[in-house]
Amino acid sequence: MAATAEKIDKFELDGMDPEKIKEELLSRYPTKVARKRAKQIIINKVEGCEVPVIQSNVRTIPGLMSQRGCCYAGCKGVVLGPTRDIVNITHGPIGCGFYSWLTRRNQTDPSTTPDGHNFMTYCFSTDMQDQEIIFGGEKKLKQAIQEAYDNFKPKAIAVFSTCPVGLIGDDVHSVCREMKDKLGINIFGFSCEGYKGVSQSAGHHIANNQIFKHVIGNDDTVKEGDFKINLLGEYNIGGDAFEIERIFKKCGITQVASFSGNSSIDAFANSHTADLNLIMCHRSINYVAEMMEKKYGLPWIKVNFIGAEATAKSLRKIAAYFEDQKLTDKVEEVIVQEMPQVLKSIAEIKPRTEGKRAMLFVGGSRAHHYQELFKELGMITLSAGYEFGHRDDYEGRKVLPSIKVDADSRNIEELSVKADPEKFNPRKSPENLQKLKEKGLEFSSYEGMMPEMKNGVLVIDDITQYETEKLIELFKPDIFCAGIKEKYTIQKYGIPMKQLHSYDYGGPYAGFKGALNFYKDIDRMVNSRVWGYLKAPWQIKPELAATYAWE
Amino acid sequence: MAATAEKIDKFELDGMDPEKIKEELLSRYPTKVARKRAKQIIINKVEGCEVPVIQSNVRTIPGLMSQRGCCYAGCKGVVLGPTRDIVNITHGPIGCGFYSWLTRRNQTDPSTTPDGHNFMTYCFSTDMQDQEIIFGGEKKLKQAIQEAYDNFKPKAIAVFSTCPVGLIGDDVHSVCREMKDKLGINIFGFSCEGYKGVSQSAGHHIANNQIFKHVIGNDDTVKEGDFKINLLGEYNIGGDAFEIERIFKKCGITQVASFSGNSSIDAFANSHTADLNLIMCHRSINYVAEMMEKKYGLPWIKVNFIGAEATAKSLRKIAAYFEDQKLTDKVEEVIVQEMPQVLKSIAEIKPRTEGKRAMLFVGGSRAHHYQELFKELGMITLSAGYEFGHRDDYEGRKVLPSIKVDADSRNIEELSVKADPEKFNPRKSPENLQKLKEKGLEFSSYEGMMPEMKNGVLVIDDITQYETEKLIELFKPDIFCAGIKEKYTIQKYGIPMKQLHSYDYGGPYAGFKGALNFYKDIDRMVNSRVWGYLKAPWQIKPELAATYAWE
Amino acid sequence: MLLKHTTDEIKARKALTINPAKTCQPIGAMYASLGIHGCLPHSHGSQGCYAYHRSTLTRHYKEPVMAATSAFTEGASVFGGQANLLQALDNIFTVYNPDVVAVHTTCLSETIGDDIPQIFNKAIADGKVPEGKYVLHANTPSYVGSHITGFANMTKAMVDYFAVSNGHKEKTVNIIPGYVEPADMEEIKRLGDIMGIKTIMFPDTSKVLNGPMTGRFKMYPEGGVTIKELKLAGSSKGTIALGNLASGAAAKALDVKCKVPCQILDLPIGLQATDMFIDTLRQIAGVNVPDAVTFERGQMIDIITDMHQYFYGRRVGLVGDPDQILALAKFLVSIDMCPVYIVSGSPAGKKFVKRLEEITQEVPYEVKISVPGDMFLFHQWIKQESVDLIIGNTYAKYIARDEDIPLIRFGFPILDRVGHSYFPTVGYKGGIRLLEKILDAILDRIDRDSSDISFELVM
Amino acid sequence: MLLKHTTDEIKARKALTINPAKTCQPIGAMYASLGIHGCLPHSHGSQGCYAYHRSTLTRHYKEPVMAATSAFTEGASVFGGQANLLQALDNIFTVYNPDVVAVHTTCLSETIGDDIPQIFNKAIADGKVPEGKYVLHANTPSYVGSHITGFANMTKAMVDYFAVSNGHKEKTVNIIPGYVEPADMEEIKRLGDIMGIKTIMFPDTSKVLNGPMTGRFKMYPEGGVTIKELKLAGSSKGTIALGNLASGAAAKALDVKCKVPCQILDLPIGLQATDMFIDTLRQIAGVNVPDAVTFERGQMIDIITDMHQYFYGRRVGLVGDPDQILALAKFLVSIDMCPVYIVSGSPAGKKFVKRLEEITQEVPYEVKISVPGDMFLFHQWIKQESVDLIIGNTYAKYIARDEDIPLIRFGFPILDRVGHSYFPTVGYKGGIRLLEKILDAILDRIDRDSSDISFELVM
Repeated sequence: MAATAEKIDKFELDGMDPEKIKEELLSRYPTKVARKRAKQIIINKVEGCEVPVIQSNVRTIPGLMSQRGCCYAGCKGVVLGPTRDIVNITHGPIGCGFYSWLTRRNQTDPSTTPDGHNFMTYCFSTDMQDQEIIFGGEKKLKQAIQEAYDNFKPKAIAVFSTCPVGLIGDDVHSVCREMKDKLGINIFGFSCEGYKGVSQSAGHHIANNQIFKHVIGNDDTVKEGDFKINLLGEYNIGGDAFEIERIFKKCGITQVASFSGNSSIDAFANSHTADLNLIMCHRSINYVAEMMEKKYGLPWIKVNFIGAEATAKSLRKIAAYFEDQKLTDKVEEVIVQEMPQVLKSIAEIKPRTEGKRAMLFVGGSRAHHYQELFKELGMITLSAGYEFGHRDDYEGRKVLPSIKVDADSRNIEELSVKADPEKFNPRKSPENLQKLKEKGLEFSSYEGMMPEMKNGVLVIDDITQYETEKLIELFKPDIFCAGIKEKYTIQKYGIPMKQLHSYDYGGPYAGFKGALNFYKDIDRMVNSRVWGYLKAPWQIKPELAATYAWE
Repeated sequence: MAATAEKIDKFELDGMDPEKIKEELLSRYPTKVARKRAKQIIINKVEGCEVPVIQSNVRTIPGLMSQRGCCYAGCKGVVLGPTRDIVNITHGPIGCGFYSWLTRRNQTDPSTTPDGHNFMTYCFSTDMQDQEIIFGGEKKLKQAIQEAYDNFKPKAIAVFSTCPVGLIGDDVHSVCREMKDKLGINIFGFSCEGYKGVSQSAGHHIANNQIFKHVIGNDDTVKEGDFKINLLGEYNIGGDAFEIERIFKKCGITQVASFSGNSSIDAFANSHTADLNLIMCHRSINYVAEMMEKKYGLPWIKVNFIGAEATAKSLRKIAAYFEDQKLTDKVEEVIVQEMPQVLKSIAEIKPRTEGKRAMLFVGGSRAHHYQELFKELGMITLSAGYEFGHRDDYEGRKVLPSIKVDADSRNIEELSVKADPEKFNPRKSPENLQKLKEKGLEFSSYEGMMPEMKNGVLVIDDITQYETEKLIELFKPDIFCAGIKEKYTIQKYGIPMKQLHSYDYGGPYAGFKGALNFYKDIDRMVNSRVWGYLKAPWQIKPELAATYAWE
Repeated sequence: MLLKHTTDEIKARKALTINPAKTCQPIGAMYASLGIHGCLPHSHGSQGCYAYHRSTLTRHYKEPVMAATSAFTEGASVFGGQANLLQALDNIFTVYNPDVVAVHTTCLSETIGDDIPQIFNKAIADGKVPEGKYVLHANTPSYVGSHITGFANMTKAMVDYFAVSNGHKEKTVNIIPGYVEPADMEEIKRLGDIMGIKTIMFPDTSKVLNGPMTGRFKMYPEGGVTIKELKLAGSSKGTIALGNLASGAAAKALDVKCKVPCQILDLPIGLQATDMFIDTLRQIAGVNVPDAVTFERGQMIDIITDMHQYFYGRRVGLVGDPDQILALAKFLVSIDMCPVYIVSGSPAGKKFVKRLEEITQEVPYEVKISVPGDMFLFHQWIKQESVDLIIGNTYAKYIARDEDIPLIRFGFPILDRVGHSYFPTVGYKGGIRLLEKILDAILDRIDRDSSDISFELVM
Repeated sequence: MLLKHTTDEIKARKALTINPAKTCQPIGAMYASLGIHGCLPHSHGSQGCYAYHRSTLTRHYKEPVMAATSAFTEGASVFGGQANLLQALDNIFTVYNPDVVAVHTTCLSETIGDDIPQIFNKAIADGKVPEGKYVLHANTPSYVGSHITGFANMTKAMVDYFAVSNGHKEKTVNIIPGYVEPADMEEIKRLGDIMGIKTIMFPDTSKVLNGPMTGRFKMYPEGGVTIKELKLAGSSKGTIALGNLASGAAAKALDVKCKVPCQILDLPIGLQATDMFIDTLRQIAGVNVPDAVTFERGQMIDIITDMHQYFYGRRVGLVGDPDQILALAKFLVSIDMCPVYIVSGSPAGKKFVKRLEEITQEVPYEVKISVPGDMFLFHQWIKQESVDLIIGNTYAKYIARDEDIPLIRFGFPILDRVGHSYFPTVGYKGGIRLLEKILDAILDRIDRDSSDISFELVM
């Protein structure tokens, strides 16, 4: 990779040599650590559709302060958390349930399901005690499920295993089966112990598997509506999904299910009746899309509703798929209606944001998607990386065959899925798909983040606290995007930090209206006077003489 | 008076000799001051209906810190303030209007007059500036009246003169007449400059005179209703008048006008159509009652709705006056309905209040009326006095002929009122009145505070700060009643202090429900643990040794 | 509706003040006098004045407010108040034994034209002022200026009566804190203390009007500037006057009388005004700013940057006293808030209004300023276009309720809450308190107005 | 309704916790570790723990919360976490250079049974702990106790690892402040300072978790108890432990290990608990209480007596950590308020519940106590009979909104307001702040609920 350095447009890195920077980032590490990190810190270079290999989805290095969370967080927190009508019981000590209680801002609208159930404001836990560690927790879990049923009469209960559950050998799944039989409602478990895999990513996979096994396909009712789609990997942070739903509605597109922002288990059960899966967050949900395609015959396409242009592009993709002139016209009409205010806002704000420099280290797709919005504001992405992405998220799905399954991934169940003998129904003939592909509509495809980034910028996987600090000291970016743990560390440097998990309690940022919100927030952040107060007058001018206000 | 000391029940004064106490109160004063104050500090002694003479309604002694306010406060603040539908303009520098803005807790219910006018939340002032002091303020006043009219279109505007107005010679009354003619609404002024008289009392008189001259009798419409009365001298502090109105309503008594709690100028105008005037606060309003009797023929009786027993007694007086069996029955029925909860509350609270000792130095009738409530709780009044009472308020109206008019009273206009040739209508024949009198109903009569107080207690007129402190040091009463200026001075001694102007933002205290409120508040105050925290542990036990909580 | 007759139709007024945003001089003088140790304020006028002033101050502080009055009757109004004042001084020193009596006049005695120094001379000649006791006075006609003017005049009187130059400069720095709360005065002293500077602050109502409950009433509580300190103020290295309207006159008088140079600064409310105060103090005293102060500053900025999104762009209506609203407006602008309506009843001069205009020139809304103005006009502006927050005294609660706008109680008088006399709003710590109050107001409102769907756990 | 499925029908539960009023041990240990100067807390377990703890502490403090993790994968869970911890220590000291690493375990490493001292020995033997650097650890299994237990265990570890008796008693007094806010720790130190007492306080998160914005990020901020001080704690005259649950264990360990006698007191929240703290401190140190402290005490009582009518008889629901709710309940009772529902998720023992019952025995309502209990039950009680005020952490806002009850945010975590880390609630000044908050909550509600007719200017 060193050889590529000379060809890089150095302007993009404030005139700095990316190799030197990489060296600096690695210099303090013990040798072995440096060797490993060197494979995760990559200088981007796009040649055709080729980008360098980036090691990712590998173990977090102990002691280095990664941004990552655990398997449970990915399973319960991210994927299942936003479903309002399942009573989600955390089986384990109290902490895991407590920390994942309402902390992810998944908005939901219970008025859209007839029973109005919403358990998202509740935290359910078996609050495991030492006697359960010693004697096993199955009995308590069973009782907890019974109590949840008695108090809430939900239509489904899910159980999430935390670290000790696997170690002490509780058979969560058999307990769930037993209680399902007893209570007559859908009850299922997740073996999403925190130590599984190397990050949240393992939890997404486990979540996908179990929803697929226990829920999807349970309800074959074909609902009314044209252009039926499912939206996958959109978690309705700050109302993103509401904005996307608004646009769909306006376009006449029928959303059957969302995985899993503003979602209901009933919609999951019915989701295989849709005709197309749209993937927002490729990392967290691609498994479901792939399995649904195999079993039910729904194709999937990658979409992105972050960024006004990206939104327009995604809508056009959907229209292209359905091959319906009325839909195509409607989509164009909606774009024509929505874009003027976006362009007006850009015209007003861009002069103040143009040329400002951003860094994004977050999530498994957000570090990619949000570059769109910064681009719309004329801002430069100096460096980016994922917290829990895989190589396909960086380099594109074309590298999937070349990814070796390591020990940490091997322990995550890989479901073997076949076409359902009754329900499989290919929505498009292979010829039709081929025709659409030739028109530029890519199926089951994601190009990844790196091909869209400039040459010479640093792509860093699972960035450490140390590297974060170094980058900030070297570049002093105008804005940095990551999560809550990083926020104040960054801001202490006097650099505004935008949370891209919680949006700093703002949003929505998706769709057209979301873009407007984002522009305004970024304008506020990179142009505020409040970052100019860091030095006191006596620090700026320590000598003794001055003239003052009223004189 | 010294001669009477030996006959006094010393128990009432904690076994102390009242003469000695009086001596102590006077000892620090310069001789002349002591001589004056000696006439205002009286050891009570009731012999038949005779009580000692108490000098009152005399000048405040400069420098001694009296509780008193001024003529403007009595006129604008007390009597006219509670009338919601007159725009009351203070003519003078800003302060007087500002201080009397919403500070008296006169509640009012604008929904009871059709136009719903309520200007009590507003403060109107000419905000006199030095140029007006030099060149006169009439022009500005005229303009202010015009602006008030333009902005609010009220049915009446009143103008109140502050200290400088009299001195610079503004003719407020002629301005009012001129503007009345111009605008066609009722506009009238009050020469209630702060220096007039010796206290608020002068302001009451001036207020009475002008309402009588400019408003009462303006509307001869005889309204529907049985047993028509006016309630005089009730200012609806904390909703007192609402409670009294509730009781009247329940008894079938029709209140034509209230002077001036929850009042409207329309009701004043119509008040001469009632058949009986009831006086609560004798001091502030007796002038109106007397003048109405002379001009229109309405008799007046003294009532008191402070205290449940007093309320019952007052209701019976009214019934007796109207000589109607249905009313008498209704009144008895109401008393039977209302008293049980009063008695229940007393039974519960009295064991905790019995024998506690109170002092009351406040107002022109409250120091008298509230003794009723304390009596109901088994509490002893150790000492009492008025802020601005006259001898008749202390000793009873029988002393009126013997009160000499001094220079300070002489400057308050005394209206010469005669029977109205058309409207005079004696409600009862002289024979009838005599008959009622024989049955025990006293007309135009007020016995005063002193005859109802124990022998030996100190009655102190216009008490000073110094005397207040001395009394507290000597007696350490369980509760002290006065006004806001005194409140925290008293409380610093660790003695709860009840404001009897504002009720400390509690109330109502009138009527049956008010009595319940009062009992509860007094119970709370005299029995709270919070007065026991005054000494820190290291002040109580300064030596070094102790044992503590968790050991 | 509490103020149901207020509409958005604004009719020009030049004679009628409705719902004033000020009160009269004497109460300010009384408040300043309470900031002298062992002092009994005395109101030379009708007794109504002293009753009203004591009542209002008592409601604001929930503390004893001791003062005396000349208790004019009609006779005194005709013949002058000399006899009353002489008798009052005799009674006061005999019965209440203060160290000093601070006399302020009223509209009444001013209109009559009583000559207080002449009366003092007679009192002293007659032996009515005991040995070692003091009197001072300020002319505070109610029909000129406002309570701020009265405060300024009485503060200046402290200089006029007591400050003397002892011929060489002491290490002390004078601070005139302005018409602020006892807690503010305490905080200003604390900042001086941790900077290692010996300060003389006058007036100083801390420990006077926020005193303890001990079971003993002290007519003269332990706080207040002493006469000895006031004398010494004439020999200080310099004077810092905080708030031009309330403190400027005294500072200038001290310069003229004793050649003590002065800096007149804004009230140290908010980051930049506090910076200015600290920086001036260190320069006058010739000291370094200790890290502890810089640390507090950093804490304040930390909150500003952390919570910036909630401040940004919010429209604020500001009504209060001039020195306060100036400093507050600057503070609000500095955190990207938008003071759009600014009203004070106190006259403050054209330069003052110009500074307000400068401070608010970057606010992205039309900014309306009325100094002097009244709360009726302020309310009418809000009726025309609402605000997100009102900052004002207790009377503003009527507007806040009618218009459903959050209110932060600030200024004088606050009659319905406690806290203002115990916790400062000046200095960095005071700034943190203000930020907390602003955030509480805004976040409470967001919580209240959120739908169930958008209700936030973390903010 | 946010919690629409909560009804007043209470069904006995023994297995399912709903809406917990506690969290797990490790976060408490992490918080305590941050109170050692130059310390990097380290979570020995899966990386999810450290991520959750850092996130939660960060949301509460809006400050950097630095910590490391052993980042267990399945392999480590099977074979033990030694290799991970060794690698972590090497990386930490090499890259982040702390003075000390404080390791706490998790449910994972505890279930596995990792022997931390043995791993430390290996790390030291392997040269992974540089000269002059320290490690310490506490066992904090998540399935025992709560975050309070974790705090207590890590605080005790400070004693176990560092305290030594130097053979003669120093003049210092140890204070273990309990699981309180940085501002509380600062206030406790300030009280010691003005009493002229040299105190060693541990842990001490002041200036760590309420730090300034300066433009520089400091991984190890200036606050925290030093290792030198921790060593010296073994030679102090005595120890005051505030809050039995959070501080008792460390105090007793110090007594056993170094013969430093201890007094275990309630948290100094409220008048009487602060009295007890001050009185004990003066007795241990053998000093007189300065007037300044007594003055603050008097100010607090002044507010209590002035505003008593608003406190009297109001029903309060109290949910939080044991040491806190005990002190708060006592405080509320002392001002004639009525804590009627008291819940903590943390187990605290029968004696604790008995003390709560004693404290509340004069409350003229049925008092319901559930320790350990959860917020679902707390809410159900409120559904059955409402309260006038809730005091609890941010999660209580869901109940407060559903039931339209004013909420005072108190305890951990507070995720949606600022102020708690800057202004103390301990000591007399903290008491004044609490009184202000209670009054604001009650008076705001009175204002809101008053009719136009009964709306009050003065309160």
